[in-house]
Amino acid sequence: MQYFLQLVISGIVVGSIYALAALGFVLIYKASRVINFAHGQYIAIGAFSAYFFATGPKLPFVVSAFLALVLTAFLGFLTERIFLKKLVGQPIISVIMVTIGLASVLDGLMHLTPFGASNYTFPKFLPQGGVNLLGLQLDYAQLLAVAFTVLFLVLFSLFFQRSTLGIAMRAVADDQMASLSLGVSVEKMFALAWAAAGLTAAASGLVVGTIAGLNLGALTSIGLKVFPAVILGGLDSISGAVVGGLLIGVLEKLAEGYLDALVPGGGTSYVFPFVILLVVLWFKPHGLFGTEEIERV
Amino acid sequence: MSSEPSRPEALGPILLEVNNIEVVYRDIIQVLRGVSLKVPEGQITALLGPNGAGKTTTLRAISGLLIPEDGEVISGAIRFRGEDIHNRAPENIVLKGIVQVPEGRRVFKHLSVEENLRVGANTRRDSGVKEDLERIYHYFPKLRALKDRLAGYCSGGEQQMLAIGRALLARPRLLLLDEPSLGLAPLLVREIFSIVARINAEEGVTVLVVEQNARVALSVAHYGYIMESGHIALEGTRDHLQENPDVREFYLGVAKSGGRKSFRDVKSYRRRKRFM
Amino acid sequence: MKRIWLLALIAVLGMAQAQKTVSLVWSGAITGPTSDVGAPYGAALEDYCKYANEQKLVPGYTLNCVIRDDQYQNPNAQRILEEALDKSKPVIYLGYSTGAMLQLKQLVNEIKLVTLPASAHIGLIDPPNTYMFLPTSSYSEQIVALLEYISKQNKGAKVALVVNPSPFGRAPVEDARKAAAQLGLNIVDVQEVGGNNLDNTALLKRLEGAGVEYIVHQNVAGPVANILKDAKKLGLDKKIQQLGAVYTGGNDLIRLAGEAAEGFLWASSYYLYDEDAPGIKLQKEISKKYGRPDAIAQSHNYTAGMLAASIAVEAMKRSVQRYGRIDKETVYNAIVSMNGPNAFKPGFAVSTKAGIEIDFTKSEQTGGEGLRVLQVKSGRFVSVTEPFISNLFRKVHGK
Amino acid sequence: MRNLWAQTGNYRTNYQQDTTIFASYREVVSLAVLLLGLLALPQFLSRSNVYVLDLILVYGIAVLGLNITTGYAGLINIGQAAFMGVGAYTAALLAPNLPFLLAIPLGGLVAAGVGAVVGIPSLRVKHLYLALATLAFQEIFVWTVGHAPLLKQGGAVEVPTGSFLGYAVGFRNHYHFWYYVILVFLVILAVAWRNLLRTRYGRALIAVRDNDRAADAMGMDPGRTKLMAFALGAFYAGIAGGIYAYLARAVVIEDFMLASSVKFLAMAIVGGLGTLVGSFLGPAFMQLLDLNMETLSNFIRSLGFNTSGVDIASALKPLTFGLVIVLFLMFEPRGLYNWWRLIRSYFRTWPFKY
Repeated sequence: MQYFLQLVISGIVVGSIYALAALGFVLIYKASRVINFAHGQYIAIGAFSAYFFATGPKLPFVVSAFLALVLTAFLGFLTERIFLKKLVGQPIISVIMVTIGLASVLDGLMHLTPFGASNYTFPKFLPQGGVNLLGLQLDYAQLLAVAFTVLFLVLFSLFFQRSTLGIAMRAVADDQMASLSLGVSVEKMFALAWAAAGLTAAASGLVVGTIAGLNLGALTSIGLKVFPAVILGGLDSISGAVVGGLLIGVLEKLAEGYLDALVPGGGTSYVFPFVILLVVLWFKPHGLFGTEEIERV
Repeated sequence: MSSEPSRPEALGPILLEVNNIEVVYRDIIQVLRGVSLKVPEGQITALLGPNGAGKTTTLRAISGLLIPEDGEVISGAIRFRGEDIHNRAPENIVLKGIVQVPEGRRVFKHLSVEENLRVGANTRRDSGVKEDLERIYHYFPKLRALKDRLAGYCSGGEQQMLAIGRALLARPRLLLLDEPSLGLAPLLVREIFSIVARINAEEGVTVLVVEQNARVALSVAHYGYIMESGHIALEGTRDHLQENPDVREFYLGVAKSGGRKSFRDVKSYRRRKRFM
Repeated sequence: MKRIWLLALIAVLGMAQAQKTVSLVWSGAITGPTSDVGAPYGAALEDYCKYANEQKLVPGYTLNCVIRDDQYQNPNAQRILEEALDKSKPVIYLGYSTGAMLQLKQLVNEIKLVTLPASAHIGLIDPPNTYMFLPTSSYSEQIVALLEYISKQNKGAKVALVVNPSPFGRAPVEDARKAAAQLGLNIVDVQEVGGNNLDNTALLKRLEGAGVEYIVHQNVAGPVANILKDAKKLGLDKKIQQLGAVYTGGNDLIRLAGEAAEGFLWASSYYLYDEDAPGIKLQKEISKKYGRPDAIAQSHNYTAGMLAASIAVEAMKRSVQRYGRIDKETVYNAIVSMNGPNAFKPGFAVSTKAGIEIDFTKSEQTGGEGLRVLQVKSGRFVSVTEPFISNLFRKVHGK
Repeated sequence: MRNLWAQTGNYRTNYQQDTTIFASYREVVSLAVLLLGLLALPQFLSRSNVYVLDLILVYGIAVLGLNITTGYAGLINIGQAAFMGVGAYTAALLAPNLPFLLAIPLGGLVAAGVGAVVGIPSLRVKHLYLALATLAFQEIFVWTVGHAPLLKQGGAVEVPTGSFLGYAVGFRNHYHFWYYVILVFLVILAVAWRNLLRTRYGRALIAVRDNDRAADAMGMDPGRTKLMAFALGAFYAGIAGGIYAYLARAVVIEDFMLASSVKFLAMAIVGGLGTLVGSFLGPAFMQLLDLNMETLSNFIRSLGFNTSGVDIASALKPLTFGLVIVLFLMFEPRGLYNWWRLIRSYFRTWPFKY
């Protein structure tokens, strides 16, 4: 039981990271029906820029983290303005491929910095140790991951439920033409969604960096883990992203805990999320919370 | 024609003037070939005509919603309170005070009724939104009862009311209604039109309504235009139109002589119309 | 078009030189996956080449070092090699990744080209093989040596292997199992853990539950650092001793794992940056001369590149001295006679008790077989054993 | 009477004409000339250049397959490299016992079978969701190979090259020999590809891409059509994989990972989605871009530019790879095929502008 609980707890920690990343991913999909393959790159940019601010000008870590969030959000905004705006109305494959191309461009750009090839760790900003929860050890970095996820979830749900801007964004996701007829600037909403996605990406980058250190490849590969999470949760559901992220995290850890022993070589946690992805597509293609689209001939 | 129709200017100062516009979609498909109409302030103006005549396109040209459909006004002008507004972005036009209720209602299905209404107020920076919400609920008491329901689960009539209420929250000077009767039961259609008439009378909102159902539209409109194949075929005050034998015959469904119409008569009517 | 002009330019420059040139070729992941290893490795080759030319290490010859980035992609590696074979006619090939080297093994043997890969996958020198040579001991040998070390400390201990999910990681598993059986060690579990292992609680808890006392890693630094950190967090750092083969350790590990790295044991054939070895002195000199940043200059991967380059250059030098010419054949002969009194001692890798650093024969294609176990103490690696050679490896491998 | 040698447009006026593969004799002749050129080409190239050519053509076959799944049927496939891997491993396992002329097509067939299975979600989901299903397959494939001792857990499965009808294949002629083998497969596959469009089935593919509900209403079974598209696309990839196994002399997993799948998609886009010529222009362009960037990298490196930790040269490849994709999508979404078309029509109608 203790073992199971431990697995679930660490699953939730890992899942929080996926959930954070998935949140941004879903925002973009929800607003503009774009699947962003460059999300992992934004995660990396967020993490490395925080590292840069904290070690270059030696700013306090909290300030650096804040700057990183702002910078990445701005980058998301720019991406939409420069690249995606031109592709409105193009076939889906073009839009997907543009984000794939962007991912590569950003990778290249990061190689123009010293961060391309090596491993880094954030300067210490959390106290040593952690808390003991029901006999399970959780350190502060892991708590931070969960706290960040909760914080962003609350912020985004408040934003989307309460603020006029948030409601307008959901309206755009629902019906662009009708939103336009009411004076909602669809373009502004798209850019806003990308900025918000940049924000969450940076947040997950900060968390990953704190827990596992900074490595370009490792950071960007989280962008891939987001897919099982969002498919499970439903591509266009904010709460789905969070639930999907957490579930994938937990399932991944449970697979590692119980399946690895049965499979020679183990490593089931690498493939299990993708098996789930396929199974979900088979039996419940729109995920747990996703909305089915109504199609007309 | 028997008598000269009274001009729209006679009904009030002209709020919106569409002057001989031509609209082309995707750089090749011409839909409007010189449409002109005038909307007098404080009145309800109806734009009638059969399917495919270009009514919706005209409305979109006014509200700026042509642009996302890859359409463009290539000649002519649209003037709102003396200012050229054609080919402007839709959000600018909404800010000027023109709001369109799109065809097929297009409520935000996954938003609640009240959230739908709040989207309508997204361009406003003033603090009167709460009061206005109350006013909308006053005109559409049904919506108040449904305010937390997802709009997608509302009935067609409720959705139409919601779409109109939503547009009104933007505080338009000119409200454009595109086929509000579409897919609704006759009783509901009448209810909606009477509410529109009330709003027009009590709030002073100018209305331009596009309809296929000429009978119900002319029951509330002060002035009307009839559009066919991309241009205006006929115009006049409500009484003028209601008395016009062609309108009676083809739009109001009252036959001149009872009995069935032969196709040849229809053709001759169309031929005659071209010289009007 | 640009290519042609460039080639023409190179050709003209080549002709302008009176000296004879001789080529060696390397391609590796200067960018792409594993570039944290490949970039310093490539930098070392480049620098050593320049140094060799300046010092005229190969009398009468100018080295033409073709250093290319294959981005860890096999078709690139294959093409770069073929291109070099067509154009610069290299006499020695310095390779990189496990995958590409396994793929090219057939080819280099067919064309009789001496090859020194950065990968130490044992499959590269398993028969049939004549021309592949590993500069230092294979991953398998390192892991077996670590098991021997464990067995000396704690007979019958319970051990888990944690390996990278790739041919690179999986290579030593089979030999490790056989060696453990001989040593009386109990291999409880073999697990694959790759990069991006954000949380290893499940793994560690399970291993703890199974009574594992040692975790032996065959991996790169990142995943190992995360496991170390999690072990410390779970209070398992005292309970479970962790050890690893060459690519697990080094400065990267200490930087990534911080305090959690304390006590980690690392099998390495190389001298450390802060040791007083002739090779390390040279490394400092060269890296300073060519302005390498610390991250590269102090990396053990830079040392590894230096070693490979020095073996290649030495083989060329000996070809000239012995045969008066350098070609594939003489280089091969020079390499396989690098033993006994003729063993090579550049001072990058630790010497065994016999005083031999690097030696090759026709049947023995591993260069530096000696290794030490090093431990992290107060944030740096210090050796805790004398250099030794695995006794068991040759008895278990391939049997 | 239409002049079969010079035509100014598509003059197919009846169904019989429309079912012919080639529009005119002129096209047949130009194709014959092209083929002759291709046959002679390796004689003018060095060994390593022939290898590059081989790669372009092998990738071209894989991209041709992608152009059925993605180009025709509109099903985004981010797992083409995995299908290629299926073919490669099949061929490698069969190679010791079967001649390559059997092993390679068998690789294609196995890949086609796998493709049909992977395509099953296409019965229920579309577009983006399907793209993710192929992505999942890509990851699952790599993992599975890594856990299969039979496949050396992703290490090298060696492929004997040996000889063909007594003709010894070795270092000197390896790439030349495989070049001609590839050419044979390529011609067959390209003709089959061209033919596909003329069949009821090929038209169904396009109908399903444009609107699968409408296609359904018109009596085409969109589910089965999509599955077939997947299977066919995978078949091409499998053939490419089988050839690649022989060409590379050993099969290792790194060649069939996500990055390669992305590369194939990029090649298809750059070449021009859904076009035959584009399927080869794309790989050629990307391959040459890669080569030129490598040269440029080396040039920059040789200048000795060296700020601490920053390596401009190493950034060039991913940067240009990505930029090419992005720029093509933004400014020439029809790909290189469109340039080809413009050049061709310029020559066809010369001296007139239209």
